[in-house]
Amino acid sequence: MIMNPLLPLLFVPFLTIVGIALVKDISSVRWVSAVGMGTQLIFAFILLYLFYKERNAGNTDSMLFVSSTMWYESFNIHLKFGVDGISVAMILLTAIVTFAGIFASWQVEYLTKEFFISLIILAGGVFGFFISLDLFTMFLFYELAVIPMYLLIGIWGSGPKEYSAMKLTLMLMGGSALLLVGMLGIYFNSAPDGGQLTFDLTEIAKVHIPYAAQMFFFPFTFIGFGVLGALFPFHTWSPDGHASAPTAVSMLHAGVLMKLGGYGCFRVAMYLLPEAAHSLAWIFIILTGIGVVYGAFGAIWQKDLKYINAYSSVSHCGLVLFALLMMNETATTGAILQMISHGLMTALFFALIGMIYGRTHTRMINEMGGLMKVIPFLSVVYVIAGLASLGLPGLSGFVAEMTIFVGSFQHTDTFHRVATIVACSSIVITAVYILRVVGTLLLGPITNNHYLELKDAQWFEKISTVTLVTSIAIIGLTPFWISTLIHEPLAQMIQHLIP
Amino acid sequence: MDYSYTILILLTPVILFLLIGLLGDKIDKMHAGLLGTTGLFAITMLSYSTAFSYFSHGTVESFQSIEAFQIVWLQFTDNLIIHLGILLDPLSVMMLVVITTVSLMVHIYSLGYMKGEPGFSRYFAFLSLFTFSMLGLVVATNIFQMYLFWELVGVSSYLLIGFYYERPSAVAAAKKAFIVTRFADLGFLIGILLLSFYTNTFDFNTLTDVNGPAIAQPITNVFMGLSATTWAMLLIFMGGAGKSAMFPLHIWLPDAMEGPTPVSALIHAATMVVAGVYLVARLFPIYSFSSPDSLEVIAYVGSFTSLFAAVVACTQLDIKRVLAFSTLSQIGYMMVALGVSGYGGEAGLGYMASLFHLFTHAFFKALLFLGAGSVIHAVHSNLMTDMGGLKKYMPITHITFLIACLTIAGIPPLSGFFSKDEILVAAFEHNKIIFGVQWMVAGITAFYMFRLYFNIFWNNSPAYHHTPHESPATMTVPLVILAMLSISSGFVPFHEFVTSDGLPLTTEFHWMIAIPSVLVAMVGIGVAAVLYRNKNSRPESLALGMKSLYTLAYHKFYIDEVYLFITHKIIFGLISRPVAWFDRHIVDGILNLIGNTTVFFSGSIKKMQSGEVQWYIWYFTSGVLLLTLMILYFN
Amino acid sequence: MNLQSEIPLDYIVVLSAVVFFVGLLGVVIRRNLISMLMGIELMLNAVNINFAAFNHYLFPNRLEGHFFALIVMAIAAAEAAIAIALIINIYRRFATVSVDDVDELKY
Amino acid sequence: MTGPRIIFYILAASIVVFSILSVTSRRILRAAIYLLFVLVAMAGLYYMMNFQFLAAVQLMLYAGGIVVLIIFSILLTSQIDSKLDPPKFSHLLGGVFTAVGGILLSTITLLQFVFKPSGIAAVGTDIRSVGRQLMDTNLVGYALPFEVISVLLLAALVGSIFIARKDRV
Repeated sequence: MIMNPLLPLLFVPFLTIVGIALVKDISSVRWVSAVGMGTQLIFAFILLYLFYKERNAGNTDSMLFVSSTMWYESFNIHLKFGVDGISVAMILLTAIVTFAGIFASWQVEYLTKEFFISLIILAGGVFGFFISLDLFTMFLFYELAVIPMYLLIGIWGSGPKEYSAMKLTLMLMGGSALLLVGMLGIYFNSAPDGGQLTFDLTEIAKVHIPYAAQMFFFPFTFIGFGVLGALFPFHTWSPDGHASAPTAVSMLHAGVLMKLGGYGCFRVAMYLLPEAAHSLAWIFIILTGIGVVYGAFGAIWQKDLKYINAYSSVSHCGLVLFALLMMNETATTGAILQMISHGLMTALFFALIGMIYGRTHTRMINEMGGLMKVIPFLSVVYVIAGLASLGLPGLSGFVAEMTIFVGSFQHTDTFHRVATIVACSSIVITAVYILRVVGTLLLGPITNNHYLELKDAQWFEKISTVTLVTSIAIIGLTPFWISTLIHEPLAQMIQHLIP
Repeated sequence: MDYSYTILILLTPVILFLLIGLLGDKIDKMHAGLLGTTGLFAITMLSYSTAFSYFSHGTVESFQSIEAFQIVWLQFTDNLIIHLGILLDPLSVMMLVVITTVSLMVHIYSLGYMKGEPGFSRYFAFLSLFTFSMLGLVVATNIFQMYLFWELVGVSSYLLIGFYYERPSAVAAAKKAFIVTRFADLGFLIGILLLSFYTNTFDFNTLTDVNGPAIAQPITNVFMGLSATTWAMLLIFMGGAGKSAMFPLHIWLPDAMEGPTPVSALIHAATMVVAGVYLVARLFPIYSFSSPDSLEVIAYVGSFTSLFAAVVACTQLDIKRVLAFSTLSQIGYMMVALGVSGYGGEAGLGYMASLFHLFTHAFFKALLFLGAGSVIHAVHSNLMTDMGGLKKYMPITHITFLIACLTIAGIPPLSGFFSKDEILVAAFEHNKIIFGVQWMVAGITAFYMFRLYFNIFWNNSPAYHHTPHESPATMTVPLVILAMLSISSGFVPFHEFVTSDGLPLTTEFHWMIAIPSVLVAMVGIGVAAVLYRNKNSRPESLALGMKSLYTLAYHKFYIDEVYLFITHKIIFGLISRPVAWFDRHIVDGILNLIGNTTVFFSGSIKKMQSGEVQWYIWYFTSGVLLLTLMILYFN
Repeated sequence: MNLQSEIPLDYIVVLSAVVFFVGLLGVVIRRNLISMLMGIELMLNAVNINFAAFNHYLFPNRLEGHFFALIVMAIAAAEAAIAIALIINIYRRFATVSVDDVDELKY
Repeated sequence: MTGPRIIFYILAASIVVFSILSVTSRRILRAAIYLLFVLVAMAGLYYMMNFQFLAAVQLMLYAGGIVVLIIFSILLTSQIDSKLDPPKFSHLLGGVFTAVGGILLSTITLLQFVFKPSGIAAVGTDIRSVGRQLMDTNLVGYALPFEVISVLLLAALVGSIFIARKDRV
């Protein structure tokens, strides 16, 4: 047996941080980070390969590469790691976005070392979250990922950064507080017949938590994760937070961290409390349905590029939760695909916005115009990102959205189908705001003569954007493999959800 | 017969797109254009050979549909699978021929027309992308593949309309085109969802199978008096209406003329805009058997659009807009034909006629646009007031344009006569009112086309900056070829190939219908000649005479303004803006309120920590007293 | 003299409570350090009365309360000495004995 | 109405009245004098309880020592004719409220409680026996507290000298 392929995912970030702490000058810091995250990306692909190999060898366990170590005996807390297809997909996403994020923040000059260390701690937290199979460790990594965010926005942000950082952190902490209540509720009900209480996800899934307890703790858990997943009306940290955050942080936050919300909602809230999920789904379907349309409408009126994108994230992430709540295999596959697709897309958007801001020093779309002429590379990539966002076939957005819509529509209940039609209408509104931005920002005559001197993308910016565009296109062109990868564990999980 | 080589028809343009798109800056512009054109020539030849072998090797009785190629692209559920494949049946093979032919002509023409443009290679990349999408659309084996390429076609159209991206009007037009069609596509998508929910399949062969789930299984769900199938089919037609610019979703098409003229010829005249017709034809059995109500709707929508557009076309001054409205009107004809048709046998005449008209229209409308492009190339203006007397400067353009005008007016023995005649026959047999409208529209069509013709080529010449000259051979050769096709395509025995049930159809010639329709066309031409052949004041006085109608028509019946009102005032002003405000002030406000309340209370409590020892003593004593009180008297 | 037979214990304890809270009032309302010290002395004395009274009434066989009162007195003396020293020192430094003006450590 | 009882009432009344005057008077020197009266009255109270030694110490230490010390410090730090600032309203309100509330609460509670006199024979409280017990190291002796107090007093002595030393400032 070779080494467990999950461990490098935790060690590499750690070693990278040590490496960054040891080197002196800025350029070495950058290179150490880039090499570290590049290695992480390679390990993520190795994990994918080993996962396929194991599956093809006939291993049908729901979780692979499981390792468990007793950590704190009194409360039966384990360090338990393991992955299924969904986690592997999320890990790939995280690795790609982090890699791109490092290159997107190549030009951070102020406290570079600390910046990269915080960034990698954040990424490490996310990796840990996705491979954890123990509620407590999961929560631990969740907090590990959320807290550097405060520093990253508060120190390296722009605009009203203290306010935004505070707002974001407080809201997410509020979410964590709810989550903690829900988690402890699950823990203390994890052995209804007496016996050892446990935080172990797979163990809890096997027992039947009493219905009353489920009904009580489901809203806590779901909203707790939902805050991170921009559940309406707990989304307002997103516009302010993103607007103030530095580029790479926006990328990681919208691209990866918001996915923790959706993943947690599914893995913890719905999977462990299935009956309550069934009874209460309609409330959250209404909320997410509102969020999808509301976010899109909200985006139309915004002037600031980052606000537009933040609202669009509200809309797209709303779709993730919406599809999860439909609780069938297709819709859930779509939700996970949408997480990945939105993660890549929005990371690309934020990277581009950062690069454009770095050149024009404004994010107001009506102050810019005609950028296609002067910075064609970035503009073309922006158009591609926009098209992906509005669901152009051949890019990832289409695959995800269509899977969601078709899946949700398969629901036999009329209410769910009507909700699906409402959610569908967001694709038109999305087209409106995307094209508005593209039209005003990139096309048309050049509005400012200074722009004639702007330089197009530098090499590191190209690496960052090309990585993301390629990923988007690969998923968009050949969705079958990733769809199967995600779909494979779902059959069993959905079976668990349906009473 | 093995048709798997047809995959090359799809692969070649996408490879060309990537090649030209990614290497566009590296290679010489002209080489990029030539590369694209050569590639397209190869595709055209492949399509011809496919068509030849398909039609010659098909069984005598009927043409079977063949799935030449099929891979799984994405699997939703066990039955709902998006395949990427190639479906060959008479309809799609016919479309292959039309698309590749027109596209090839446009490619050749563009080599001359777009010469010297800064985005020359980008233009050819987009053209390849469009060709790929359109071909993928017509050979789709299932409705979702069609939707997929449908969207791609929309994006290529967006990119090409906005080709001159530094011109704000072009950007606005591109945006408008995309959003309007996108809105229609929403209907299409919901229609697909509904249809697939009840039939549990995407596959065209299963859907249109007379014994299949969509037709044989009665669907009892009724919503607002219409069955679920009817709703689904109406919504799908909405998608088709958006792409085919049927009233009231037509507003994007006239604006789309901001794109380069060859693009208008290819996308907005010959191929993409007939996608709606193609869609309805593709799903025709379902329309015919399961929801005849929606066919009625299609017929009336088509009829109204054709009349409406024809009236508007009479007043427009921009020659490309005249042609755009003429396109609307002609597509209206095709829709009418589908709407009045039945399935199989004699009843299926309308179906055949519709596609026949699609076939001939593609050639003559492309010819008209390319001719107009040639004129615009020469005088550098789109307005017919800047033109006149060009027949002596541009003989080839003149002759080919005249042929095209005669064809669209329906003068025998040109192709337009045959196809339009079949449509009128079908309409006559089904619904006399629609027949009457279409007959009248035939006259108006002749009138506005010859208004255009006389205004461009006859009339008095304005003062040109420099003498207009005939276009180069790259532009005139396609014109000549298309003119020949316009003349000859009417003689194709179309009724033997493309019919609703795959069986050959015998058609008769109806003198009772042909003669009035030709007569009305002659009248239209005559009126146009009287009014516009030479400079005179009659048009102005006529316009003054019908001032209100003229103004209405000139402003396209103010439909654009209505849309503008709805989008800007209602959607932006009454929904989006309040939503943004609501989010900033209410949702966020509540949050800030919670924060501020906390701060306020903490501020109040903070004062207790004043550092004044006397207060501490006081708190301490009061606390002790309070505790005593509680313990002794309140427990 | 035997107070036991003349006056109930309650009276003395109530008296002590009154003195105690009056002393507290003095501490709270005055800003002058010396006045506050006087209030504290009152409170200490109130406590002393209690010690003595309880000893006298309830446990006359031992002298616990008596000695405790003595010790309190001694401590009060020590406290007063230190306090006066501090007050004098504060006066020298700030030329005031008002607590409001002596707030350098607060900020 | 017997003699001791009358004396007790007089003492009690003077304790209450003078203690209130002491905290309410705005002339600080008068306040100190009123405090002196309170302390003297308390000594009388101790005397009535047969604690002659305690009464003597009260007189010597408080009346003779602390009050004198206080008066000295007043003379050192204040103008004789200056008045204290009237108390702030919030302080007054809070202080009076707590004081009155405390008095009421204690009084009500105490009057409800019935103290049962033990009736045990009293030990002698004359100076001799007090002295014996104070110096006794047996179980009932108080030699240890006595020593502790002496150490404390020494520490206080040193401390106050150290604090009040002039050259340190």
